[in-house]
Order: sequence, then structure tokens, then C-alpha cells
Amino acid sequence: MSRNSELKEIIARRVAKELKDGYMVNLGIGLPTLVANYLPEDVDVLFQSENGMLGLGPAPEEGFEDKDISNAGGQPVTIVPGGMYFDSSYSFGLIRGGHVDVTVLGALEVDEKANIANWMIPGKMVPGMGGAMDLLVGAKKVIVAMLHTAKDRPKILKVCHLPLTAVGAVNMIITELCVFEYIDGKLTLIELINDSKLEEVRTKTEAEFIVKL
Amino acid sequence: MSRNSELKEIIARRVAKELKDGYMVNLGIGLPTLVANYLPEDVDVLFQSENGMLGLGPAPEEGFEDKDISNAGGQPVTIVPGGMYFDSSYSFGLIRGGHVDVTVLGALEVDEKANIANWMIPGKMVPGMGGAMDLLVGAKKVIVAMLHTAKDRPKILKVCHLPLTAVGAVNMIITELCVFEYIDGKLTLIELINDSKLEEVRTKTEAEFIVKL
Amino acid sequence: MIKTISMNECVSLIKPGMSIMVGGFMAVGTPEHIVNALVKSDVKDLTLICTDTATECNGVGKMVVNKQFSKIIASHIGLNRETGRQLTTGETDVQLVPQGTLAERIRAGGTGLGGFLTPTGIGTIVEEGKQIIEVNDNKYILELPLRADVALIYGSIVDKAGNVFIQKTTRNFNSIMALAADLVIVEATKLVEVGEIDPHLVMVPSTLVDYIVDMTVLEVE
Amino acid sequence: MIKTISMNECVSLIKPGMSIMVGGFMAVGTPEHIVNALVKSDVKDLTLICTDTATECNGVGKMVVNKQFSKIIASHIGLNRETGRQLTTGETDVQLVPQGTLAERIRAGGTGLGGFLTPTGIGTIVEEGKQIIEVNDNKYILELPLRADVALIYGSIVDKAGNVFIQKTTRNFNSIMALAADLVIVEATKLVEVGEIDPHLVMVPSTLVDYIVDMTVLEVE
Repeated sequence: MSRNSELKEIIARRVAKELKDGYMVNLGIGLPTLVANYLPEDVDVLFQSENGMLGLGPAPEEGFEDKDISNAGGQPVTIVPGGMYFDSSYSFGLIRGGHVDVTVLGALEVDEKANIANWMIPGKMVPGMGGAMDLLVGAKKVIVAMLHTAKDRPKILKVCHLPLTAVGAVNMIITELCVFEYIDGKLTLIELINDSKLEEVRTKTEAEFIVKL
Repeated sequence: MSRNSELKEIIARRVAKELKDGYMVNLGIGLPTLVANYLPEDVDVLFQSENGMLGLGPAPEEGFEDKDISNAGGQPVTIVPGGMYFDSSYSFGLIRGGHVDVTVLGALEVDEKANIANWMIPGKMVPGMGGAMDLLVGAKKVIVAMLHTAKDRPKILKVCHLPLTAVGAVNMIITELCVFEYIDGKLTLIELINDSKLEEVRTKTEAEFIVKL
Repeated sequence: MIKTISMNECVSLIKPGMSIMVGGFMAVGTPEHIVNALVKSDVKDLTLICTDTATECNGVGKMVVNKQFSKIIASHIGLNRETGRQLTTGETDVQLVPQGTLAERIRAGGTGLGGFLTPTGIGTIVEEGKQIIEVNDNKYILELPLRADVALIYGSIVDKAGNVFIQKTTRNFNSIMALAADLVIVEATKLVEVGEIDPHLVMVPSTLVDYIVDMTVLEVE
Repeated sequence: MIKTISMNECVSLIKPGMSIMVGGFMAVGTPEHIVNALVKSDVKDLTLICTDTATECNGVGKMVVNKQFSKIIASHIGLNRETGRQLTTGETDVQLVPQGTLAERIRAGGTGLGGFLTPTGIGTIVEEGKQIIEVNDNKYILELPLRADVALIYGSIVDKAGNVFIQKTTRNFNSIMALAADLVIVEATKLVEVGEIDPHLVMVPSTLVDYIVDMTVLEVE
């Protein structure tokens, strides 16, 4: 396993602890998808896939793919017992309506005011926001799951520079070093993980934050 | 058959001629419901019932009622092959969205500007508008099917006196005497039925109208 | 997670002053057993959101007769004379809403919209006191979302996790009301194991349902 | 009424300058055979409304590569580099819309609403040039309805009258697009007799469908 994969696994394991029994959860593409692998045994959640299903199951074994069941990345998946299919307007009705208990997304930048930028880099990459803006605005709890820095540059900033995906939407940030929560609107360090040190978090974080370990 | 029932049958028969193959049709409660009985053999339409189905069939034989299939009056009905069930928001999506080709409703008053009043008499009767306001605004063609007068007083007026159900919404009025159509926004007599005479229509109609027989 | 509760527990959740949405259209698709239990409980001062008030002896109409509502939001009350009487005397605050607008307001309340523009009611008393917005030379009423403390919904087949299938024309307002209330209770005509309902036929996902009143058990009792 | 048409007839209905809505999500649930025929037809100057542009070799992505669109309205284009290239060079007018807003705009266009208020996009460039409306101290963007000349939709099972069942996650935008276009054409993977689809599983009513392209016949040819 590469060093990066190891770090991502650490993050995914920690995110999984935030998922409670009975939750509807939407996982973004990439790192967030890994979270499903680390769900505690006694916690039953239903994964929502914005392309049109609730009860997203694991990828099918090779040769058993059903081309009519896919996730939001277009990859073949399965549905668990007790799942449901729906159209895109119902899907985003669930999302915008606050029926998704937790969404886990990656980010390019997050800032002190819980703003997030994760959908474009002007002049370089304009993939589109897909369902991210709706998820950020609608989900009851937004967890950003990402590596703490990008090429050694902080991603948790005083103020986002990139075009925002949503304003004041983030509730929690989980990286390979620590867990931040926005408490009373203030970025607060609540946990160090993976034997990281406060000093390291300070060095790698541009944003000011309160410490409540 | 009472004299009134005979007149209503005459009206229903004439309305039925307005229904074309492939139409989605919503019939109001009362007289309009009779229209289904006079549909020409070669015309296939689907009746929409705003409480949640398309493909309303005839009333079931006694003893064969299914309490879970009813019309907008709460009476047991059947569904024809090729029908569909849906929820109330989809039902009114169809209605407001212009997917109902024809709706047939009764009225208390209709006027020269195609306004209609059929949902309340202040201080006397306030049943509520139910789905009438949506049907009037949404259906592609609105046919008012009613007796020409009420207790010998005209119902087709210069200006409606009662609280309106919709503004400028009516396309056609069919009574036991004649057929009116709004052509270029002008109330126009286009047909005399049941051996009625133009003079009789004039006497029993308060509104001014153009004659194009 | 066990969601099934007794009828007594269900009734105890409905407290004076609460707003309740009740599914059904002329009582077809109304959770009739829950309504009967609420009549018996005699809980008062409720706000009702329901498309109609049925008749004096059906559905929520029985609760109207029992004077349990201080406010009623409905599209049609014409077949229940008692509702009309309470409206006329002012005993009850009755607000009439076009049926399509009512459905859409509930859907908006359940799907996080701040409102919507509808042509329905333009030029009628329905537009009174509301913001009129013009788009492409057409006038629309800005209608606002509607939510309730509790939704009481009907289920033809419910699985033990709370997934709901509502058959034929019993569906009507039930599935959208389940989106728009803080607490959702379903009356299960039939209760089955998780996985027994075709995922295409689930009309309310289990995560939206807080409690199930299992009529198959209660009817045996 | 016979609604089945040949693929050639279908293609002849799509003319330069038209706007087309195409169902599918990353090409899952896209009427792929119709898209292939349109690539072959080489009809140009179309406006595409689709949630994404798939990849260069899938779904509507192939039409992007073939430069058939002068305008694209989508929520995501990131997995088709050619769309990104055309956006950057300005060859194609690409408008990005949040996916939930796109779905709701299509639904509004199909259900007669003049618009709706959504919190999605507030404080981002999505709100630029749009009316902001405040309701109960919350800010919302007024988003307007979206319609097209033609909707090309996918059907898993279609009956001969045009009722459509769309299975599993192939449904996505297909059923709402059928409400929002002047002409609706469905690609039928399987064609059955009227009455063979459970009325609970009909997702597009027959009266909305103008034409059926029957793939069971075409695949045999």
C-alpha cells in the first residue's frame, strides 16, 4: 500500500465513526467512498447515491455486474435489501430537504468561515459542481475528508481563494492529522489522530483555530 | 328520466365530441362525469383523476369494489389497462404542466372575459376550490359543461359576480341550448343544439356574444 | 432499530398545539385506525393539514366533529358540513388552498425549497397578501413551503425497517407528507421483512419513518 | 394510434438548431442507440440538456466529440475532456448548473411552475445575474424552468401505447424530461402489450410519449 493510500485509509476509518445507526449517508467520489469499508459492525446506515438509489451496496463480483445499477461515478454497484430507486428530482429532494444525515466530500480548500471550494480551478479545471452544491447546502452534517495539505501547501485556509462551492456549509474536517469541528461557528481542533502533534497541525494549517482536545 | 337528467345527457353527449384520440382528460364531479358514457367507439382517451390515477375506468359491479381505487369524489372506480397511479404532486404536475388535454367542469358563472366562478358563494357555501383552480389554469382546453340558466337566471354573464376560480381560463361553454367558444378572446356562439333557437339563447344569456353559426 | 410501537404509544406522541399532516383523499388512504385512536384520546388544539376533511363519519372528518382542530389547512371541505359550520362561526381557522398548490407546498417543505411560483390562483382571492412575481411577462404567485410537527401516513405494505409501499389511489398525499414532518408515523396494513418490497415500489424510504403502528398485530389483539 | 417509428424516422425529427434533453447519468440510462444514430446523422447546432457529458466514447459524449452541440447545459463535464476543451476555447457555450437545480428546473418546466427558490448556490458564482429572494430571513436563488424541443428518453419496458418503465438507476432524469419537452421519443429496450406494466411501475404515462423506437425489432434487423 502506498503512503497516500495508508493516509486515506486512516481518514476513512475516522470518518466512519461519525456514522450512526439509521442514518442516510451520501459519500462523494474518491476518498469518501472508502468510508463504507470501515463501518462498525453494529451500525446500519443506508448509502444514498444521487444518481438514483438509496441502499448502495458493494461493487459486484466480476462477471456479475448489472449495467442498470450504477453509482454516481457510473461504476456498477449493487443494492442492499431495503433499498429504493428514484428519479433525480426525488434524489435531490432528499438531499436539499435535509434527509441526508451525513455527506462526506473532498475539498480543494476550506476556510475559517466553513466555506468550501471543491468544484473548479479557473483556467485549469472546470469539471462542474455536479451534486456537490446541493449536498453541501442540504445535508444535515457535512464532513470534509481530505489530506491535510496538497503538495505541502495548506488546504485549511483563513479565506478560500478558489470559487466557492458553498458558504458556511462545513461542519467537520477530518484529515490524516486531526479532526476539526466548527463549534459556535469557530474552527475548533477537537482531536489529534495517527500520533500527530499539535505543532504539526499548526504548521500545516493556515486558518486560525481554537484547541479543545 | 327527469327533464334535468335529459338535458344533462344532451350536454354530455355534445361534450364527448370534443375528446380526441390519445387525449388525457379530467372530468369534474357531477354532470362532467357523464361525458365518459358517450365517448365515440373509435376514440381512445385516458381519464385523469386528480386524486392519483390515469386510466379511470367505469364503476365496479356491486360487490367487486376495491376500497383502494377511488375517484376524486371518493367513489370506488376501476383502472383500465395502460393506466398509472401517482402521488398528488405528480398528479398536479400533470395538470398544471399542460399535460391534461381537456378538462370539463361545471360553473356557477362564466363571463365575457372567459372568467369563471365555481368554488364558493360567500356567506352561503364555501366548499373549497379542491383541484379546480389548478385544472382551469393548467389544462390545454377548458370546457364548461352546465345548464344554461339556474332557476331561469342567466349564468353566462357580462361580468362574474362571485369570487373567481380563474381568470380568462375558459375555452368553450356547452349547455343544453348551444356551444360557445372564445375566439380571439371573444365569446362566440358557434352551434345551436337540441333544436334551440338563437332568440332563446339571446334571452337566456346576459353576456354579449358574436354569432358564427 | 425497532420502530414498531403500540397504538397507545402512537397516540401519546400527538400533543395539544401540534400540527399534523394526515394522508388520504376523501379518507381513501387515511390511516384510519390512528385517526380513530386520536378521536378516542380527545387531544385538542391541533392544526390539521389534509387535502380535505372527508365526511362527518370518515377519516379526519371524525376529528372535526370532535372539535380537535383549532386550525385546518385543506383544499376542500364541502362534504363535511361540520367543517363548514366551524368555518362560518369562526370556531376554527380554516384556510383553503388550491389542491395542487397544497401538494407543491408540502413537497417544497419536504425538499428544502424556499417556495415556488405558480400560476394557480392568479386573479382570485388566493393571491391576496402574497407576493406576485413576473417571469417572462407571466404573473405567478410565490407560494411558501409547508411543514408539520407530525405526519400520519398510510402504508399498504411496510417492511420492518420502515420502507413503505402505498397502493393504488391510497398514495395521494401520503408519500410527500412523509418528507415534510419532523416525526413520521406510518399505519402498516401489512408488515413484511426487510427486502420483501421491490425497490421500485418503495414510496417512502425507511430512513424517513420514525415509527410503525403494525395493524396486523393490533387487529388480532 | 401507432407510435412506433423507425430509427431513420426518429433521426429525421431532430433538426439543426433544436434543443434536446437526453436522459442518463454517466450514460447509464441514456438512449444509446438513438444517440449513435444521431452521431451518424451528423446533425449540428443542437442545444444539449443532460446532467453530464459522459465520456468521449459513451452516451452524449460521442456527440460532443462530433461537435454537434453549439450549447450545453449540464451539471458535470469533468469526465469528458473534449467538453472541457470546447468550453475553454469558447467553441461551445457550456452552462454549468447544480444537479439538483437542473432536475428541479426541468421538473418546473414540465409541471407549469414559473420557477422556484433554492438555497443551492447562494454565495457562489451560481447566483450571478439571478434574482435573490429572502423568505423568513433565508436567502434563496430564484431559478427558472427549463424545457426543450425534444426529449430523448430511455425505457426498460415500454408498452405499445407508450407507457414507460425505467428500471433501477437508469431512471435518473428520464422520467422528468418526458414532462418538459414538446416532442418525446422513447427508446424501448423491450416492447410489450398495453396492460402488461403494473400501473404502480409506470414512470411516464403513454399520453406524454409521441414516438417509440422499438429496439427489439431494430436489433433483429
